[in-house]
Amino acid sequence: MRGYVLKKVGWSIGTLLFVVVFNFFLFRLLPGDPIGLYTRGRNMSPDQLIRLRQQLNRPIGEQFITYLSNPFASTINSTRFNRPVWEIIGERVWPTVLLVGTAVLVAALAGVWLGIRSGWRRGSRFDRVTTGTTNTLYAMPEFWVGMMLIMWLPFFPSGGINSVGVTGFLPTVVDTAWHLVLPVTALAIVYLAEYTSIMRASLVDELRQDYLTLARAKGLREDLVRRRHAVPNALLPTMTLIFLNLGFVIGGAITVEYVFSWPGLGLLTAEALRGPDIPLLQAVFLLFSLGVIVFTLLADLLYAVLDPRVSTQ
Amino acid sequence: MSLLELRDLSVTYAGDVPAVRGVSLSVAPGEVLGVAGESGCGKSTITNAVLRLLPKSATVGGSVLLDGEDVHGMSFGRLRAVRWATASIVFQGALHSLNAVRTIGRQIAEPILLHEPKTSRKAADLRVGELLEQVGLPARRARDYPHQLSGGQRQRVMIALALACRPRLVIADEPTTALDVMVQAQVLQLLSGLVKDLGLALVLISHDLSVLGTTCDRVAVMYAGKVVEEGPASVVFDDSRHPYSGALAGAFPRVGDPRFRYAPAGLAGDPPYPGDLPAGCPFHPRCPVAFDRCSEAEVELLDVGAGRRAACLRAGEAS
Amino acid sequence: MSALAARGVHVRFGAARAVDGVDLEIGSGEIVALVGESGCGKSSLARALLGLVRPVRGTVECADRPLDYRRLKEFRRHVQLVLQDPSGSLNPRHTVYEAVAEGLRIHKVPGDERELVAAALSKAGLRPPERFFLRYPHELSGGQRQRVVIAGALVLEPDVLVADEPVSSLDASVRGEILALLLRLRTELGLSLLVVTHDLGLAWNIADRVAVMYLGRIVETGDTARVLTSPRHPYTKALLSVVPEIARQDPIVLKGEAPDPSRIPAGCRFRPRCPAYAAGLPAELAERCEKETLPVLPADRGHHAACVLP
Amino acid sequence: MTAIAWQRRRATASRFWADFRSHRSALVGLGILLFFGLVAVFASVLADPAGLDVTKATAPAHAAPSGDHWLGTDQNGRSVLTLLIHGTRVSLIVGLAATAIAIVIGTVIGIMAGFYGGWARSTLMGLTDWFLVIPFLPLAIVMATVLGASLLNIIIVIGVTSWPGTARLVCAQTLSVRERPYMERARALGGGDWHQMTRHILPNVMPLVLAHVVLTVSVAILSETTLSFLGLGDPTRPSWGYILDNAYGTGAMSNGEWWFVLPPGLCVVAVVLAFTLVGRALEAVLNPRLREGS
Repeated sequence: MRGYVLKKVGWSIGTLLFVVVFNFFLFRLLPGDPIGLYTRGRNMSPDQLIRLRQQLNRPIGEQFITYLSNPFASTINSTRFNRPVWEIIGERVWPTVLLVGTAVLVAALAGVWLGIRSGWRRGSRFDRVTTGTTNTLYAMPEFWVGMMLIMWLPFFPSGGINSVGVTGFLPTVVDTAWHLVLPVTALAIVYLAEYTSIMRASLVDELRQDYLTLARAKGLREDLVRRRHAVPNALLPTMTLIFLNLGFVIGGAITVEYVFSWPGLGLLTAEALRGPDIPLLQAVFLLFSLGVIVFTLLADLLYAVLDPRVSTQ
Repeated sequence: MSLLELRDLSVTYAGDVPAVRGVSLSVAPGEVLGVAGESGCGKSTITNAVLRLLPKSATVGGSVLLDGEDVHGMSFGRLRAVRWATASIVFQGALHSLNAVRTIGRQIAEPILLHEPKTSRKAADLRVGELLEQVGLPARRARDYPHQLSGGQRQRVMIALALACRPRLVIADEPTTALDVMVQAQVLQLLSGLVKDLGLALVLISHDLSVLGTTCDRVAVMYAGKVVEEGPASVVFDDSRHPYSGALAGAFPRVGDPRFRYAPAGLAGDPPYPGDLPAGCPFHPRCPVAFDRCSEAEVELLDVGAGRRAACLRAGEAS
Repeated sequence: MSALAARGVHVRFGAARAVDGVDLEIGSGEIVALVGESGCGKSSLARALLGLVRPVRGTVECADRPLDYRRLKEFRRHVQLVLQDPSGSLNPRHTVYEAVAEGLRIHKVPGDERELVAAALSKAGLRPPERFFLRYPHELSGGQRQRVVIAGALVLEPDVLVADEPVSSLDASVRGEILALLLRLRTELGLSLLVVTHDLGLAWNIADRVAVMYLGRIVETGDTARVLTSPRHPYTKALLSVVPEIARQDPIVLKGEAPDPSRIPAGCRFRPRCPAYAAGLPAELAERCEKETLPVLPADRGHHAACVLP
Repeated sequence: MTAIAWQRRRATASRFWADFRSHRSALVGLGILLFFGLVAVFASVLADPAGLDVTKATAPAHAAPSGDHWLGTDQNGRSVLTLLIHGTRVSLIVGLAATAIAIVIGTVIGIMAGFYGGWARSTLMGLTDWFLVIPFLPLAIVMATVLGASLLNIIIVIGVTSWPGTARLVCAQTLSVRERPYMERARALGGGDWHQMTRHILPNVMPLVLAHVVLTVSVAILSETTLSFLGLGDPTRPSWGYILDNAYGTGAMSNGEWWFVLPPGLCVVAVVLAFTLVGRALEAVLNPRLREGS
């Protein structure tokens, strides 16, 4: 167990290093004038330009070392907002966590339930309908779902996180929840498809196993066979996969936040694109990668805790 | 009275594949019955038929009487009550038959708590410890997970599990396959001891006739879904009346017997696929002593004296 | 002259001393059975003899010349392999013809490929061979598959065949035929044969000599009839006693399972499970069991046992 | 003998087709793909490419569907149907070409890593894991920004961000094939690395890869749509995502211009779903683990 944890933590650190280095060179080793890239389409004061030129004209090795000493402390301001990038990002984290967290929770609960029902009765009408629906939902771009929702459900707010003029704690909460409905639906629909198929596949995998025959032979009722043996065992890989997905899910929120003008990291990314605002993009990219690494590590650790085959090794 | 009685049992799988074609067998308490045969002869289907664990698509004919009651006529509630409490199974492939993410103790306790709901958790744990010691494992292994045990130890756990509800009949399906000879000897010794101590009825299923010959009271040899020879274990192994039993016995030669030195005994051809059986006696294409009548009609089991039956037209002539 | 020999071979996998010093010879036209429980190192020894794993110490000799690992391909024409599981040893996407011709193509053997393949299939008992050319492995029975594997080895006209548990995954009634085929190959083609098995009955069936392996070493070796009728090593005695048989002496069932080859005990490696030692030995003998490292048994034709007991 | 060999191959192919045909949804998928394939090939015949040119558009902007423009017009007065028809071509080209890149990289790396093991595997799979960790969409966005918007760049971006999944799958399959006894037999016969890889590993890995290819195409098409929607597509080659981008940018949803929003999305769903259905069916037919018996 200790060895396993150490191995995973070591791997995460290695990956983090890779991402940090990759992030640096991806933006520096591009063809063309870096200044042009960093300032494209921006009006900058001569002062700013001089500072930027000083930074970018240093030898690449030196820049790299400065960067490595603290990759999260970008010395270059956002060209769009003209403020330190991490300050801007800090403001945008919570809306994304709220949106993605709610969507994942809803989708995971519903997806696991649907997956269990359709996997247990493989080939039934319910299963066929569920599988067909999830395949279709999976094929939908989430931003398109969002656009359709805006078009057809006009009584929900089509953008933003709060209406103008709402004050007080409770009214704000209610108002935010009201604003959450459409973006959460758009995201959850797509995740739902994924979680359902993961849960179904891992349950179907379990159904093949001999230990379920033994459970039946012991005299267990079918629903006990399912609840006590098949489902807990199938939940193991599902939970891990859901956790593993969390890191990527944030990336998927980009278009939905953009469509709904939800002031989170996704919208920030889309804003950074129109420019493009390279320092901001770089920072956002690093943050997303970090998120995936952290959640991958958490998924591995969760698996170790849940599966005795790892924890008792 | 016999504890388990199969009366003309037949099982046909989906796609018209007859796996078992009219088998009648019985076991009394304290008796060990061996069922021998090769892959596809239907021996494992019998195991599953006894506790009605066959897939829904299978059609079952004849009857399985457990304590005089037909298993296939029971209500589901009654069936669940009978499963494991009256008869239990030692499945082959212990690794896959155990739930990998539950401790052995919990898996053994599960049927106890299920069939004797008044048992306290503590009493169940105590009983689990006893059971483990009975099969030669220390009680503390109850806290282990299946992957922490060796193949032989897992097989012992399977046996402890089968004894959990004090059943009167245990069916062991290839309990020693994939085990080393020495571990195989340990497991067989354990099973024989349990039969003696607990007065169990034991059905031992194996492809190895020599194993059955030494462990069982009576042996039934199966071929293509039917019993082709039945009788006291040692005589079937030593002096078989059906040429197929003879070949099976010869496949595991007696070390030291000059008759087998440089003379491996085997049969030409292969066991038939259950969905495509030859006409007449299904064994006749491989039979060294077949003659023209063998391909005409299937031969029923004939009495050949001293509690022995064989399904061969030449059974009377042998030896 | 020996067709294939191991001289002081040691094979390691990490900390596990899978083969821990073995001398073994397979004479020309001889059938030797290498017997032991799983994990005793018998399969590793067989793979070392085939040049599939390289011993950390010791040499493998083919026709009295040490094996040159830079010229393995040439060596492969002399020594061929037959594996336990015939369904796994054939590529499911190759026809019988392709499976048998594979060796010919690898070695660019001159001559009519079709005729050579047909001849090999006939030798392995698949007649008429043309009927099998275009079959896929899944269309054959277990016995037929094993014959195809044997034909694939025979097509290179080797001098030695190493068979690892050649019949243990076959149906009981089919085994005899495959063993009979191996015996026939010896008499008709003069093949030498090393059969790796856990089954003493199989050794009795076909082997001239038998070597019993325990925890990386050969503990008893000699003529099959002598070793199996009057065994000298307590381990051989125990193994023989548990062969299921009617009317035999009481079985000596050893406790525990095959021990870990990464932790070989000092002194006699069998001592922790030895019934003779457990029953109590004279102090002088017992001390030798505990302390003395027994020499590697010689590879000659005599009957030897690695035990301090007479 | 070659005649019989061909006969056998034909028999194998027809058995495969029979298996495949038993999945009704896969036939539906195949039909949809055939339809869109024909549309892509004959795009210029079905709709005059001149209709894509903003300067030549004569119809009123934001017009509802009519006899002239079955699916109405966009903000520049171009026929949405014309855009859709030509968008089919872009979506399919990007999907197929990007997949080809991903599959080639993934298969080569996967087989190398799986076959050689040890040092080579640690390095190659470590690299794969790293690329797997980088969130796909942000990476694609960054790369597209950096490389600039063109059809070729979009293909490259999607291609080089999609290979790690393939490499993982191929490596796992190679590892399992490598442990089969017939590999040991091939070594004992004297077969070298090249022989083992080409004669044994590749034929046993390819079927799985084939099913995966089809699924990768559907992901690639979705990615293309997303990138184009974010304005990273080639502005001279309108794709379905580009239409949606324009629809969103000109407020088509709040104006109730359903003809501007609904059709491009439906096209994406139809094509992606079709590839998914075909891929799943191929998986079921080709992957013996999912098959009963045999």
